[in-house]
Amino acid sequence: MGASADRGMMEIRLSGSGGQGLVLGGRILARALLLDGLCVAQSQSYEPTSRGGLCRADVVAAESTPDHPLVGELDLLVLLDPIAAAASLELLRDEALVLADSSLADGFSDGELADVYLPGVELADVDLADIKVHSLPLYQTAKRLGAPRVANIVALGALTTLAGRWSQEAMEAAVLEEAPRRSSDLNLQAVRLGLALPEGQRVAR
Amino acid sequence: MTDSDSSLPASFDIRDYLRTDLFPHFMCVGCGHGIALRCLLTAVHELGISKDELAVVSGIGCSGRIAAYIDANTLHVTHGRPLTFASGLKLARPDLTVVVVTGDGDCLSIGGNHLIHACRRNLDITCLMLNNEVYGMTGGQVSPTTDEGRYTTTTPLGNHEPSFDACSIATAAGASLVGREITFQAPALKNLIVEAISHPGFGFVEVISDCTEIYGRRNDLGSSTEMILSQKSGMRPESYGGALDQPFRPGNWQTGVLSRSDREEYAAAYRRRTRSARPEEQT
Amino acid sequence: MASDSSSGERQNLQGNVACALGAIAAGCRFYAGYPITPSSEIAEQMAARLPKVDGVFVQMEDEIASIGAILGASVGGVKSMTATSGPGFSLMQEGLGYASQAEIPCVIIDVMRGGPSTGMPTRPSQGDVMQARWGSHGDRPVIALAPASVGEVFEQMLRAFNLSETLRTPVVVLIDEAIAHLSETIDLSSSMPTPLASRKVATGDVAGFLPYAATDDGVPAMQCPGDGYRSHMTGLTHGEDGFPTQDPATVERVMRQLLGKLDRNMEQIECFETLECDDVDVLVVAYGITARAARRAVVSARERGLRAGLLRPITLWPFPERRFRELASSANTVLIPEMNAGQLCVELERLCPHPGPVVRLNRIDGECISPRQILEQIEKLHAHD
Amino acid sequence: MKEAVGAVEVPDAGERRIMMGNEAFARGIWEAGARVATAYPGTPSTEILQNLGTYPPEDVHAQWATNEKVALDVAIGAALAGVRAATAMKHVGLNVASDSLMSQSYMGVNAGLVLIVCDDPGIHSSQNEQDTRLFGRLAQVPVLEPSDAQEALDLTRLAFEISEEFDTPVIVRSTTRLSHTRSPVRLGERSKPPERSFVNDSVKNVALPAHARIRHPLVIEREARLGEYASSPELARVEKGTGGLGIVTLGSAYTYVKEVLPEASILKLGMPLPLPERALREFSDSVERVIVVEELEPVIEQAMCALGLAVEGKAFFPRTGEFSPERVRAGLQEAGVLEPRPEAVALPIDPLPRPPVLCAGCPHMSSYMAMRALGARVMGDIGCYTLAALEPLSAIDSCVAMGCSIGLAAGVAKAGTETRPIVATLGDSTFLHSGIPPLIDAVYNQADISVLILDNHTVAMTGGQDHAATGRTLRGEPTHRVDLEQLVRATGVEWVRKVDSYDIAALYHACRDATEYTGVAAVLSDRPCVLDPVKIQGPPFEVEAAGCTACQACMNLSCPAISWTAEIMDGRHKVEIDPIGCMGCSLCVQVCPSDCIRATANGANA
Amino acid sequence: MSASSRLSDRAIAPQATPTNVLVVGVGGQGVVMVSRVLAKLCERNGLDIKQSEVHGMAKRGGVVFSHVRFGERVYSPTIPEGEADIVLAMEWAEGLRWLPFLKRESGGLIADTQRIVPPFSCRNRKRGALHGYQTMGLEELEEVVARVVAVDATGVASEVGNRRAANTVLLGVLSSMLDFDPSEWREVVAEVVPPKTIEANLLGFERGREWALQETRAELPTPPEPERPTHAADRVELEIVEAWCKGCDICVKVCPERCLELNGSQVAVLRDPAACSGCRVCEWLCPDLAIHVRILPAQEEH
Repeated sequence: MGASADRGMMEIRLSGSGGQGLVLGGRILARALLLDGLCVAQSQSYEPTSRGGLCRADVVAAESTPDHPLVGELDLLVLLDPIAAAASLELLRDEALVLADSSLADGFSDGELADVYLPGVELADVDLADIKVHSLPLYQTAKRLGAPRVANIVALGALTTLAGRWSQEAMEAAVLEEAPRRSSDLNLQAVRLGLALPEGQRVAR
Repeated sequence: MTDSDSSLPASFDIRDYLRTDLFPHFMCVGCGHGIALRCLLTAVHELGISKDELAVVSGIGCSGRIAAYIDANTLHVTHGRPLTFASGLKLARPDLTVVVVTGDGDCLSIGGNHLIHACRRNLDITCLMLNNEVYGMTGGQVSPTTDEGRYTTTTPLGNHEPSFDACSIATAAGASLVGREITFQAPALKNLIVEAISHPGFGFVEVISDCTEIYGRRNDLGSSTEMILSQKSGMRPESYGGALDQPFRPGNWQTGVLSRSDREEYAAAYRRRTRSARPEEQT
Repeated sequence: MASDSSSGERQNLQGNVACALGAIAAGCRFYAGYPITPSSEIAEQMAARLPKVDGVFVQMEDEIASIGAILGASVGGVKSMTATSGPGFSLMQEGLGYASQAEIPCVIIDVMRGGPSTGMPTRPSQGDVMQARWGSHGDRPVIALAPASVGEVFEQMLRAFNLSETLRTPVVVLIDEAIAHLSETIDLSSSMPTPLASRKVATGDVAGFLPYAATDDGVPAMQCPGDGYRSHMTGLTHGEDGFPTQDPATVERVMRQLLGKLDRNMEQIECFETLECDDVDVLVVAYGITARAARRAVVSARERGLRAGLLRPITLWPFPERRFRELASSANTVLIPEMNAGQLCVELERLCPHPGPVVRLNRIDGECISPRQILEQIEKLHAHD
Repeated sequence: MKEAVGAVEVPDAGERRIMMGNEAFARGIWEAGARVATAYPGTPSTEILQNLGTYPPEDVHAQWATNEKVALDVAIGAALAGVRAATAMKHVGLNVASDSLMSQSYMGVNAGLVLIVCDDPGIHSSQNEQDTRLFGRLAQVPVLEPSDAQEALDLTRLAFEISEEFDTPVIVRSTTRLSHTRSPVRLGERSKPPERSFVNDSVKNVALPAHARIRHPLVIEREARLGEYASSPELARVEKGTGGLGIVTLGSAYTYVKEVLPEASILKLGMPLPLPERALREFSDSVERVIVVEELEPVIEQAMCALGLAVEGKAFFPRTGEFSPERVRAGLQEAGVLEPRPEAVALPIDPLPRPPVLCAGCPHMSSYMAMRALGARVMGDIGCYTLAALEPLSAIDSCVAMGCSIGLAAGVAKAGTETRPIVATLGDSTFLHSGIPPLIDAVYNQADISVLILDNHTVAMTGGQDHAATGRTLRGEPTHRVDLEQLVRATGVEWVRKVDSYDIAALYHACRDATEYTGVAAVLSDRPCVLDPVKIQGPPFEVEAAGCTACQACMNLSCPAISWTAEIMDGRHKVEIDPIGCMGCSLCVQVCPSDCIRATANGANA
Repeated sequence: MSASSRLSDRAIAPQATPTNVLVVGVGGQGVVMVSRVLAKLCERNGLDIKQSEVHGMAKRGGVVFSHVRFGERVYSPTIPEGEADIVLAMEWAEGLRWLPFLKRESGGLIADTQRIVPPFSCRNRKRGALHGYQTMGLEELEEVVARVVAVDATGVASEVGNRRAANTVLLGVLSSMLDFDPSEWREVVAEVVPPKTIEANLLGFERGREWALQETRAELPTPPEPERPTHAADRVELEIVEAWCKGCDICVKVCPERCLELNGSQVAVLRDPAACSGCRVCEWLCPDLAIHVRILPAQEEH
């Protein structure tokens, strides 16, 4: 381990339920950050998760090896399933950004977390200050491509645009490198649709 | 001992294969293990295996002590585990002839799991299981092959557990050569060992040995001579079948090669399966 | 899966993968193991990778068989390893004892999980620290390494094999589940500084060869089957000739050499890291994933003006006692965060040069200790000053 | 002679049949109208009773007796009760029966009583070659001696008539040669002797000292009358030849003399005892030189010397062995009577030794293997198993006569010099014959011995006759079967074990335990004879030559089905098994240390 | 006394030389059966006959012989030496045994080439030991015997499906040399053999007879050749390492030659070196590996 700096550190979590491709998403994300020159630490929940169970993939990134490789205060959170919300919302640091599938926050395109109704989510204990929620039709987009399973890739694209902390090129390259080769075209389409989804909703920190 | 490798002495003297300075060996009067030792070494000689190419792995118990007497690469390992050490050794060094010497307790009880899986894998190892029906080294406790009703220190009122047949287990588990011999039929035992070592695959050889001092005495089985002769009459060569009304079958053992199959040897199968990954195959 | 080529030398690797790569880089050509969470990826990696380097992978019927097999392979002259987790590690203790007694090089990875018994198979824990030290019966030399990052896993695998080979002793690598399943960016090219070492191989006169002869470094040369030495190896207490003996003088002599060989080679064995230890009030001693949290905590503490320092043993056993005594003697307090009920703590209480406070920070709930927890503790300890 | 069981058609009178001497004796007994006939089997006499068993049971009661004395006693009883009776035995059987004979001679008979006693010159199958004529002289009873099958029939009939006319038991002496030679016989009618019943005459019938003193002078007087009778030309036939030489001869010797010296004057004696004094004197007077040609003892020659007649005989002829034309010729050559003949074809190599051996599959082999293994001092007995004294079993240290083994063993034990285990071995039939009293004696006198009873369920030596422990009579009818084990226990033997003879280890263990027992211990080694009365042949075994180490341990069984092959290993021959000879007993498999003996295809387990 | 008249009936008979056939073999081969066939033929033809054999021990693998003499008048039941017209041997070595009985000028030997080796012949277990079964080849035999017919009767019998029919094959050969009607032979054979085997035996008889009546016998069977030494008479050295022997007694008990014993200190010693055949059984079965057998080349004799 080099000298402790943790410069440019960010903590990202992709969360949802089993079968949503979060672990792959985490790997793609870590890869994209690596390609952009960052040092990453990527971890995930390890319990055997069947479809429907809680699942997460965390990425910690910094300019050099992060002191601590596990997330403690999330900068970015992707929510694909309401089941994942409770465990992660409490970790959100101030001014964190949440990307949720539109099915979770019906009727809202985006807004403050406090204003967003997330079915089945109790927000009582969460300090919701300055947390932005972007609700985007990740699944719907994936369905348009005929492959709901690429919602995770769409999400990565959207997150790339929303976060603005790593390059779109790196993300596209990471998708191609990490996702199964035989569906490269599909994944590329997915990530590109995702990149375009926020339509100028990029939030600068 | 520098005349080690291929030049074998023209006239066979077992002492060329022994660590003679350790003799007389520690085994009891009339212990059949010594006969098995001779058969093993004679087989090795007959096969022209040099002492340097030979590795003998043994476990714990009276049988385990045999390895030390053999002038070869010898490994006296933990209880029940000689097959595991041997598997590693053979996989690491396919050029070696690896022979495991084990006992009924070592092989079938504490090492039973290793036995069945070694049989299943079919690695080119010869396993010589010396079955004297008792834990001799620890003072004569009941073993998985102790006959029902026999007295041991832990069955003072007679053994109530049934014993099992190692050869059937080995066959069922997939050993590609399974055989049994009694010490009285030493030349046949030697031949069986020759066959097992030559056989490309896992060769399981059960040797019906005798424990005169600790087991025989307690069960009034007579002198060592009488014990090995009883084994002889307790065996059932295929040839006996039907010839007579089976008048003399207390043990009902069959001897010789009991089963054989030409299953692919483990290392060969491994190499075949992993061929595509191997560097030399890719060039 | 990390690609080996597309991004140069920098790549994201999972700890378990790095472990396998490190092993292969260290020259390991034989792996035997039994699947157990959270170590299984190591086996999977070895299964895929060993054939490529003409090595052999075998999945054994259990952990007992696994350690037996690697010891057999090692006797055959091949660098060998196995990987397991707590329950399997328990099963391997007899074989470890044998390896110590017979002085057979081998590397055992213990990816620690919650215990006791089946415990929490997927949750991190540091509960095997003492098992690594005392798990097998009798007195025996023990080397255990505790890497704290994926990159270090790779590096320490190289060291583990080198130590094992040169000192003819089993080396245990204790990996936290959190690191085993963590993907980190590492640069393999910069992680390859260690030259590979191999065991001292017997040469010279066959006739007078003593497999356990006394040597200056306490490590006898090892014969390889086929080289003509035809020695005997046994788990029984043996003399210099390798044959069993119970002669008290011989036993004493040979056991002394066995137990003394680590001391004689402490320079290459000892390995630790210190951070901010020049003027320490609170000395944090931590290893593995906990040390990563401690590191951030210490950095944060320093940012807040608290004089905290970190001693991070990489070679956990033998523990860097001398350095610890030095640091502890100048610190007010020693803080030992561990993901167990306080195993290393007991050892350090014994080592502490003064009866000053040795404070435990333990977590036994299957969660990692967070930087914040340690920082709070440091703050609290300062507040008490 | 297994076909003895069940009556067959009796040939009609007047027919000319080729018959074995023993068959002719049987026919003679039947034609004489005998109602009771008894015997204990013994070569060469066995076939007489066996053959009688083929005559209708309503004509004659034919039975095996426990031993020769019992046989004679049964016959005596029958004669006393008024029917003609016969008993047959081999020469040494008369030793057993002699006790009764000696007194019976004094008592005389009521109905005719004939003993057919078969001598064995040359000792083809016996333990000695005693001359039964000497017994006749000792017992003062007449001895008739036929020389071919026709005479065997004729003289047997005559013997009954002599017996009744002179009130004496009569011996008809045969020899192995006569008993086992077939020649033509013209058959006669069965006569109907006068009806008689028991005669109440205690002086005659009860052998008290006082009575015997009265009877002895009568016997001597009877002897004189018989001597005169024997001199009649019918029984002392002179065949006038050319030249001055006269040959006195009888029995088989007569045929050899006729063969080599057909032209000589001959006095052929049909009844050598009591001595036909008158006939001898007259013949001596009629020729210039008298030579007696008689097998075995010089009975006639010495008697003639005693009469003061000039006679030669044993100077030229041996007292041992069986005569043959060659031997008679040689003697006559030596006597200067015959010119030497040109030599016969010379045998360029030594004849192959082919001594008798235990049969393939013989259950006795394992018993003696056990004896060998025990290193026992073995007192043997009479039976096939006496062959175990020979190489390679070499397991019998002594054997004297029927039933002697147990007594001998007890004696060895009482001598106190023997350090090895002492074992008596005897067959089932021998045990019943004369082994029971010595067993009782051994128990009674607390001898520390082991008794190994080789129970092969038959009288094997003579070809598989029944006895009291087979459960069948001579005619093959079921009868009570003596339980040998119970019998042994009843004598007081407490340690008794019965083992399968084919289980070598069990047999050995039983024998070992028996020898370790203090006192009389008995082991019954139990397996039927493979050859008699029925052949028991299992699938044969064969040797896998590759596995044979030529150690030849199996050769110690002395099994005749095992021999050498041409294949040599280490300088020794490997072995093979003759598939026809092998009975499938598996004993060789049990001793083979190299596991190379296997069943042939038809013997393998299905 | 009616018996006397019978005796005198045949005081003198016209002399005519009897025909002498000596049937020889080994116990169990059916020698007696062969002679019974001859006896029955004589019975049918009203000839005088004497047929003599020995029972008892003979059946136990020993020598079996049967003298058959027939003609106008026969006295001696046994054939004098040098007087046999035919020796019919059912086993090769047995044929040789009885050669002196053959008529020197005209006697014929019919011999089965079968060998029955007695256990006695295999008794010498020393290295290089020869069979006690010593024999002569056909050529040697033809020098001393007027007529030799070597026939593989056992082989022929095997061909007709019953190895035991060898004796009827020989009878077929014999029938070609005796003056009896062939149909009578067949009838008598059928009478004498066990009912189940009549067919095989008659077939065997025909084969033997045909073979014997051939003008030139194309294929002469090969009679057994004399045994030749095939192996040098090596020496055996048996070494017992005293310090290794624990006195278990196994060698003493298993030695086929009984040449070992335990001495006073319970150590095995070679009691009878001359008896040791070097069979290695003791060596194989010594649990202490204390016995070493060495086979050394025979010492050259100068």
